[in-house]
Amino acid sequence: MTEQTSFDTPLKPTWCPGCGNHGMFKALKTALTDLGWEKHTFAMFWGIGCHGNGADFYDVQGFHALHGRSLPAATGFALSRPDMRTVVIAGDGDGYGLGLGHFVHSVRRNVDITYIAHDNQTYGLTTGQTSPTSEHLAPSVSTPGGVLEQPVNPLGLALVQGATFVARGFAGDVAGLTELYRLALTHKGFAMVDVLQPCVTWNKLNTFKWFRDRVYQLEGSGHDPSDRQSAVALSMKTFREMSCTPDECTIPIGVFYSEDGVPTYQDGLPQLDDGPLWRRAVQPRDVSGLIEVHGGPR
Amino acid sequence: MTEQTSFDTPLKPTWCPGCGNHGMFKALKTALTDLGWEKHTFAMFWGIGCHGNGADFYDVQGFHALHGRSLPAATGFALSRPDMRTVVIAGDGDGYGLGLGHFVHSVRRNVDITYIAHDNQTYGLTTGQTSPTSEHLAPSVSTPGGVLEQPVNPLGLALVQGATFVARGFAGDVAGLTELYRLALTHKGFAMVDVLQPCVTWNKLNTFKWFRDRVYQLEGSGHDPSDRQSAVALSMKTFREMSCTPDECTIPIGVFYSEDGVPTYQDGLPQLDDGPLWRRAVQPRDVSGLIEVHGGPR
Amino acid sequence: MDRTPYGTSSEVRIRIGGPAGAGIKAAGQTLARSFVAAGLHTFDLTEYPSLIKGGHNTYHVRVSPDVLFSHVSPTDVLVALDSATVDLHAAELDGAGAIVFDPDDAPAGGYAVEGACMVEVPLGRIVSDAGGVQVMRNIAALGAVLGLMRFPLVHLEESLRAQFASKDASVTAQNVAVAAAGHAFGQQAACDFPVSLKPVNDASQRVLVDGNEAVGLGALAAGVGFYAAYPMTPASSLLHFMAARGEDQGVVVKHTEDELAAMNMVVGAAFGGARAMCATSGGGFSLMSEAFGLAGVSESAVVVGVFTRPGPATGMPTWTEQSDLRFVIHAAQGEFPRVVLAPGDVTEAFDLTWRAFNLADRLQTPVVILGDAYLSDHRQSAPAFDLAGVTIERGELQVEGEVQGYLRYRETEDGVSLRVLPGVIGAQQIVNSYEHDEHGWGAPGEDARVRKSQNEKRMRKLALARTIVPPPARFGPDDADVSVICFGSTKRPVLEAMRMVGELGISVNLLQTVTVWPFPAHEVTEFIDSATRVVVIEGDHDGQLEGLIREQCLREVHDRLRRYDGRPFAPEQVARFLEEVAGRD
Amino acid sequence: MDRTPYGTSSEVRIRIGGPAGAGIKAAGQTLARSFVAAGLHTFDLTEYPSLIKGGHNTYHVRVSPDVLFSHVSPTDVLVALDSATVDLHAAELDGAGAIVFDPDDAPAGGYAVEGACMVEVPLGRIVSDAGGVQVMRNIAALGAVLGLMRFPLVHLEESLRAQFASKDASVTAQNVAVAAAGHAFGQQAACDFPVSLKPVNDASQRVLVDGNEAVGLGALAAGVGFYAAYPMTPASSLLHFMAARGEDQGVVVKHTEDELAAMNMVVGAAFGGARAMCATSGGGFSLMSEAFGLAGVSESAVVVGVFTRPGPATGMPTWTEQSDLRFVIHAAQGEFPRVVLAPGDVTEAFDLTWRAFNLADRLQTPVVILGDAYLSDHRQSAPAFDLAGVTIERGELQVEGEVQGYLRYRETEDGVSLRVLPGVIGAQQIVNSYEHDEHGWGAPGEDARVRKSQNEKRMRKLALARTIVPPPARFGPDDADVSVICFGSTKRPVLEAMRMVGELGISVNLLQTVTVWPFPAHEVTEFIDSATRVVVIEGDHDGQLEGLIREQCLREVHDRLRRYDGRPFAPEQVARFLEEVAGRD
Ligand SMILES: Cc1ncc(C[n+]2csc(CCOP(=O)(O)OP(=O)(O)O)c2C)c(N)n1
Ligand SMILES: Cc1ncc(C[n+]2csc(CCOP(=O)(O)OP(=O)(O)O)c2C)c(N)n1
Ligand code: SF4
Ligand code: SF4
Ligand SMILES: [Mg+2]
Ligand SMILES: [Mg+2]
Repeated sequence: MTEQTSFDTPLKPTWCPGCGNHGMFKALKTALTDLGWEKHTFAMFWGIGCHGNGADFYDVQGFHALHGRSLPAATGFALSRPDMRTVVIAGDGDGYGLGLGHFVHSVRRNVDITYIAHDNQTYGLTTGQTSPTSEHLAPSVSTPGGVLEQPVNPLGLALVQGATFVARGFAGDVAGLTELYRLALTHKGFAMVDVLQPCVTWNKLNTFKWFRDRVYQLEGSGHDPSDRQSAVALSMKTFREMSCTPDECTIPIGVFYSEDGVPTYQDGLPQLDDGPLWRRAVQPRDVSGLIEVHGGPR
Repeated sequence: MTEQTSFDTPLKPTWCPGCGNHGMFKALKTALTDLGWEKHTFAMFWGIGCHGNGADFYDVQGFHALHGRSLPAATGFALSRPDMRTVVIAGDGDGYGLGLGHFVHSVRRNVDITYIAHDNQTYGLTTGQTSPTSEHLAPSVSTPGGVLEQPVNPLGLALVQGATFVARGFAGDVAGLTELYRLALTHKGFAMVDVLQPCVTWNKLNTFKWFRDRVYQLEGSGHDPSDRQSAVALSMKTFREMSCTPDECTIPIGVFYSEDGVPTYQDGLPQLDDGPLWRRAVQPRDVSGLIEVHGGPR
Repeated sequence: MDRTPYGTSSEVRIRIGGPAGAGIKAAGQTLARSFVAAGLHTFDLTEYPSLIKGGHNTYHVRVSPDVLFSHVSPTDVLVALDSATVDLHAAELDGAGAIVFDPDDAPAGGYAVEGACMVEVPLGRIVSDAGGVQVMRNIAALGAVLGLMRFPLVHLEESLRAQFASKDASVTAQNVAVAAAGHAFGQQAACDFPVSLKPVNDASQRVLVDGNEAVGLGALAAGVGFYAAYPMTPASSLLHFMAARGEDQGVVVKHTEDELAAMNMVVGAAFGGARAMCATSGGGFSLMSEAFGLAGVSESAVVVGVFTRPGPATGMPTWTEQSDLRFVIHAAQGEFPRVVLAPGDVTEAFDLTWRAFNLADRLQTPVVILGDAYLSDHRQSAPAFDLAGVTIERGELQVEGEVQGYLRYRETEDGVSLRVLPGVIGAQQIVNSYEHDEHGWGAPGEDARVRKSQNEKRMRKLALARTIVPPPARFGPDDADVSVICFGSTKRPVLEAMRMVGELGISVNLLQTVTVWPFPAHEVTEFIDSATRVVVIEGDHDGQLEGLIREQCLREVHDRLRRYDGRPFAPEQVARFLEEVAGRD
Repeated sequence: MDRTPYGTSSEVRIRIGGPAGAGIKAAGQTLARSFVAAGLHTFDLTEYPSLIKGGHNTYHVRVSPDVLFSHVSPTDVLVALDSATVDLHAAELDGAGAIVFDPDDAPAGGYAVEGACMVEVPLGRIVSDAGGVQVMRNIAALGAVLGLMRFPLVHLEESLRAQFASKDASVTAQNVAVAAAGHAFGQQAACDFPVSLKPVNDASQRVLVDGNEAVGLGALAAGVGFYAAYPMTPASSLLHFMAARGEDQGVVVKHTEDELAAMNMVVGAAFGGARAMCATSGGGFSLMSEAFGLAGVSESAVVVGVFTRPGPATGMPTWTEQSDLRFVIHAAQGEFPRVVLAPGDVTEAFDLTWRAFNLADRLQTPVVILGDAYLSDHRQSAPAFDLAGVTIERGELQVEGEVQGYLRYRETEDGVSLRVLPGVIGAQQIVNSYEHDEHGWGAPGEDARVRKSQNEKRMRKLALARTIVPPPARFGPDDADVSVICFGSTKRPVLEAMRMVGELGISVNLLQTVTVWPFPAHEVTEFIDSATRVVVIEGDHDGQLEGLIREQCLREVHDRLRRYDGRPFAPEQVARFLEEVAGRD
């Protein structure tokens, strides 16, 4: 049987017209196709949110997890299926709010997973509340007076925790995003791509235009993606100054940091050397050597 | 009525003889006494762990919260009691494992709380499992083959999230610790002190001696505590190299970063201008202006 | 679609349908507000899938000079903002009534609907002519509906003015113009309209609110000081309601990082003495359950709203169910007293919410307001809330001054100990998640006797609760052909169905367990024992209320009706069931 | 202290007490192992507060040639490693038996205990003479106990050699020397010892394990591939057990960042086809409950151990209770089928664990193993586990190859759909936390009919479960003076008490609900209806099992015994209760 090559299901994407999710959908399908990933060679996981509605639109072997918990579900899978690859799609509310702990712990675990965040700086699906990456002082239905917190700095958090692949993409740059996905998907270890994804319905501040006026490509900018410290500095600069004017600041996109050869979590598990863990449950395991038996005929 | 000045309860500390918690207990009582904090002017919150057993030993107005959840409980208190100060005592498992999300979110909130972590790099109370700050590859009952994760870098996480006071103390340096506590307690905003606290029972690697061989005081070392970038670099250096020999590396203690004048979360809440929120519930609130009534006599 | 033989002679039912994002709900609510301002009663039902755009949304509203208890299934006027609306809902008209549509939306050759009066209104053109934006098409349609009904335009105009008060004056003017143009078109239609509704001049005072607004108002009236939540349908709108009013009303409203934080913050705020509340749906409550138990053992006065949507897990975010009943009664490890109140309509939602705060304070234990999407989401006209009746009873509480020899968990006869807030001189204490002694210290709590007596002390508060919680509500005659037991929002279609079958001469009475925990075993047993045929009607699969009745009353019931497809009971469905049960030998 | 009139003539009860950190439990377990190696039966009970040092720890062990069901209260030999032990426990000797102590620990003037035979053993000096460290004092004491009992030293020597096999040979030698010196001292004591125990030569095969070890072995036998947990007393030792064996046995054992991660990882691993399990106590289960529901709606085959300690919240970490019964039955929003198995002893812990994996796979739904600290923590000698009886039944599962037209949630008669693992060619699917259609897509799951039929499909698996879960266990005669119903570890003291009152001529039978969900209503009803007097014995305050019986069987019971002070039932307490009930008119 040859596999169907299209990654589309019969269900048409229900994202709002013009939403950044459409470009991300396209970029990921293209990257998967370019890399020749067959559908039975990887599994996809989604959190809950507009991003997660994608679970209905990608024709894959997938798991639509709980809000904020796609990473642990994917980790359980990744640590029991060394024969497959694992891709996680998260939202900013989902992944950096509720799921922030799992995110940081996954980074320090360097678990071999590709992590893509649809970072629209809002809760799209639940009608536009403040998200962890919303701009400082941005108003929303849940914070009419403006968010009092500094936004989460996902790239910085990952970097200080020893992340081995950290990138930022922009949904308006589908070609660049496709390339970042290709790099992330083939990276060995935890590879994160935070994607600036305009939500045309709720986020009236961080629009396509707003980003187009500010983004620039890191590639060719002189940034050295093997320099963790300068990557951290870059992450902090942008995270504190996002609400600035285009003249005042710019937003780098591309690979912030990339490091090869760091052992993955899976590399530390000889348990995985002989394949998927369902193989353990074909025959009852002989536990007679694990328990001391006293008395009786010896 | 004059308040009793001793912070001791009739219950004698049950920490193991020689445990770093004893020195931390002493340092905090001294700092509170030095600052002249009366018992009805602040509340203390604890997580669950050996550190949390201190709830029985400090004679204060306190709350022994859930494992990993002392920060949100304390935040609820701090945001409704502008007339009091709030001090949180956490463990490394408690605060950087289960509670990591709350920690990072509290940092970016700059909520006016003093946060003290008893960082013994182990789960003391539950008999010595791996903790989020355990050394890379350190073995324990829960990871006999060694921890595969990089340790959590609490200072780095706080710093990239815009923390306004970040310090590291050592339980073996009670005088220095007392001074750090004084600074943290009087800092306006989220003030964290991560304290290296040898657990003499379970952590046979990071002993008092081990630390004594490595720690040095930041004060006088040339470090500029207003330089966030170099503080981040410092946090990353130490976090990745803790298992090195004393010749290879040293562990800075003292104030990594301190910044005054950043508005606290509470500063953004005019709701708190007229004192504690129990005042809202003295009389029923008149909500007639909040609801449109149709018909009837006007 | 339900075809109903039951009389609904004096009312008009309007459905507005269109694509998600077309502002269907807002338009519908504007219309409902106009009718209520005109002295009529309304009950609306918004249905939308868990999608932002791309799904099909509808808004249904009943309008009547009589009190309305619930939604119903039929429709008299269908407002189609797209052709899908006609395809999906024309059958509801059942060969009568009218369809208001824009000919530009219709397929070539027009709609093929039999019997209905087709009211062509060039919505798009009206909007363009007025210089408005296309989302205003629904306002034109509202005008047309009123015109068709020969209902005056003035109340709609007023509603629009109120709605756009904060916007530019030109926006209001455009909307009003569009509505007027629609009205004129509607008036030209010569439909044989069955019911003629007129404004009522001497109408009593009433409000038009949904369940979450009612809960929010109740909480504000009760003096809530701290509200924390993580958004979750159908509880999110309560967060928005509170957030919008927080600064003015002096309430700290915190959108937290997750539900664990929300619940723990609320317990912390209660420690500080604020009246503190959070609300969520079942999934968020799962995450809160550990801290819910913390409130129990630490004897914290907190109020928790749990507004059910169909589960398990993410389930069906925008639909309704009553399947969290046993979960909230048994949630969290260990045992502790709790109160669970289940409002059946907006009036109860307001009353029970402020009462919940009093119960929480008097019992020093968590109180749950158990609702569901059917209660949260839909607006209903109701008698103006009894604001003067609101009281604040904070129980055993000292907020200021000083105290000596204080014991936070002193063992008392009724289990309630004096709460002295932090900040009071001498009020050293440990409010504890561990078992503890009277002071609050954890280590002595490990003693078997201390544990036993603290455990019993807490549990005595449940006996106290029984004497102060709201009793069950009874409706209908003492003797009836069929006796119904239900809880929460199912009360609404049951009351409506009682009216329907009443017209057929079938008498039905109802016991609504307003407080579901502690369970009113005595009253329910009495009700069952004095009834001919008892049925339980509940919105779940497993029969959780029936299970409670069996457990607490040791009684079997005659029959049951359950629904678990995400929809509330339709009154017609309930009426058919009651009719069938009444007809049995 | 309980003074018991019940005969315990052929056994010896030893208590070792000392400060926390003195290695009391390890020493006790070494002693128990020696007795079991000598062909005897043992049952031990370790009590320690939730502190690392500074608290008082004790280890109690019964030794007998007869099968033992539970711990008992009295003590014959008290080994005092500090003076507090004598103060706290001398009364248990009740004027008979012996106290082994180090004169250096005793207060000036010695201990004032009446009746007991005082056995002075210079434990510290023995250790110093052998060049050992002071923690070895307990080994000297063990030797002394055996000497006192005139029991050979050889089995203890063997136990020590086994225990220190991985250490330096000198350590073993020191320990053996210390034990021998203690033995010699003990032999010199001239106590009038009531029972004389001898090694049994033809003893049948037996194991000495605690509940967590038994669960761990059951899981390993069942082919577990993935185990995730966050430490929580009393479940932590199972994590340690699995972690120690993970690499050798090919099990990925993950100490996670929290319990939410543990449960979600387990569901993810089950998606990948591994047999996956996690375990925790009630507090951790609170945090897991959302993902527990995820397992339900996504039809994931997972096994969850919930080992209760007294709640609510942090509660009493190192003590026991049975108060999570209703919580695990109703946990998580919404409704879904689940199975809850409650082992009563280590044999059942092993059997039910491997069976749990089969049930989870056949039903594609979560299975809970509900235990408690009394089961988890204490070692008991038991017949060697029936390893040959273990089977692996993975139900409807395709792990390799390819598939066409695959529908993950195909609606079938028994509700079970073919599970085809990711990695199989053509196995596109969405395993979903939302309600979904047969493929697994979420949006179509919002349709009322799809929801209803998927909900019913899942629930049909509960009917299937009823036909394949372990039935209740019955003990005692068909006709009895008193009939007991209990679940879980309370079985142990009840069986022991049945023996005790049996000697007084009172006949008791017992129905243990091994599966507590789906509840065995039929069997319980039959048992009640054929009994004279039914009592329910359970370790909680609220009577959760009794509530289940009332709900599911509509039956009232005659009386009840409950305990909720953190301690397991003492068999003497149960016996007194049974005697009293039997004596009623
Ligand atoms: C435990 C839990 N809490 C809350 C929700 C409700 N909820 C669903 S999606 C969402 C936020 C979506 O925001 P984000 O993750 O940024 O995704 P987006 O819609 O923006 O893609 C929330 C709060 C939920 N499903 N589960
Ligand atoms: C939800 C929950 N999970 C697990 C536990 C068990 N537990 C208590 S303390 C602790 C770890 C303690 O480690 P740490 O926080 O580092 O504190 P320490 O004892 O080292 O001071 C754990 C896992 C708990 N009480 N609650
Ligand atoms: S609401 Fe925002 S994020 Fe969601 S689909 Fe629409 S535009 Fe995209
Ligand atoms: S176990 Fe460790 S952290 Fe806990 S009291 Fe003892 S030495 Fe201190
Ligand atoms: Mg988002
Ligand atoms: Mg620790």
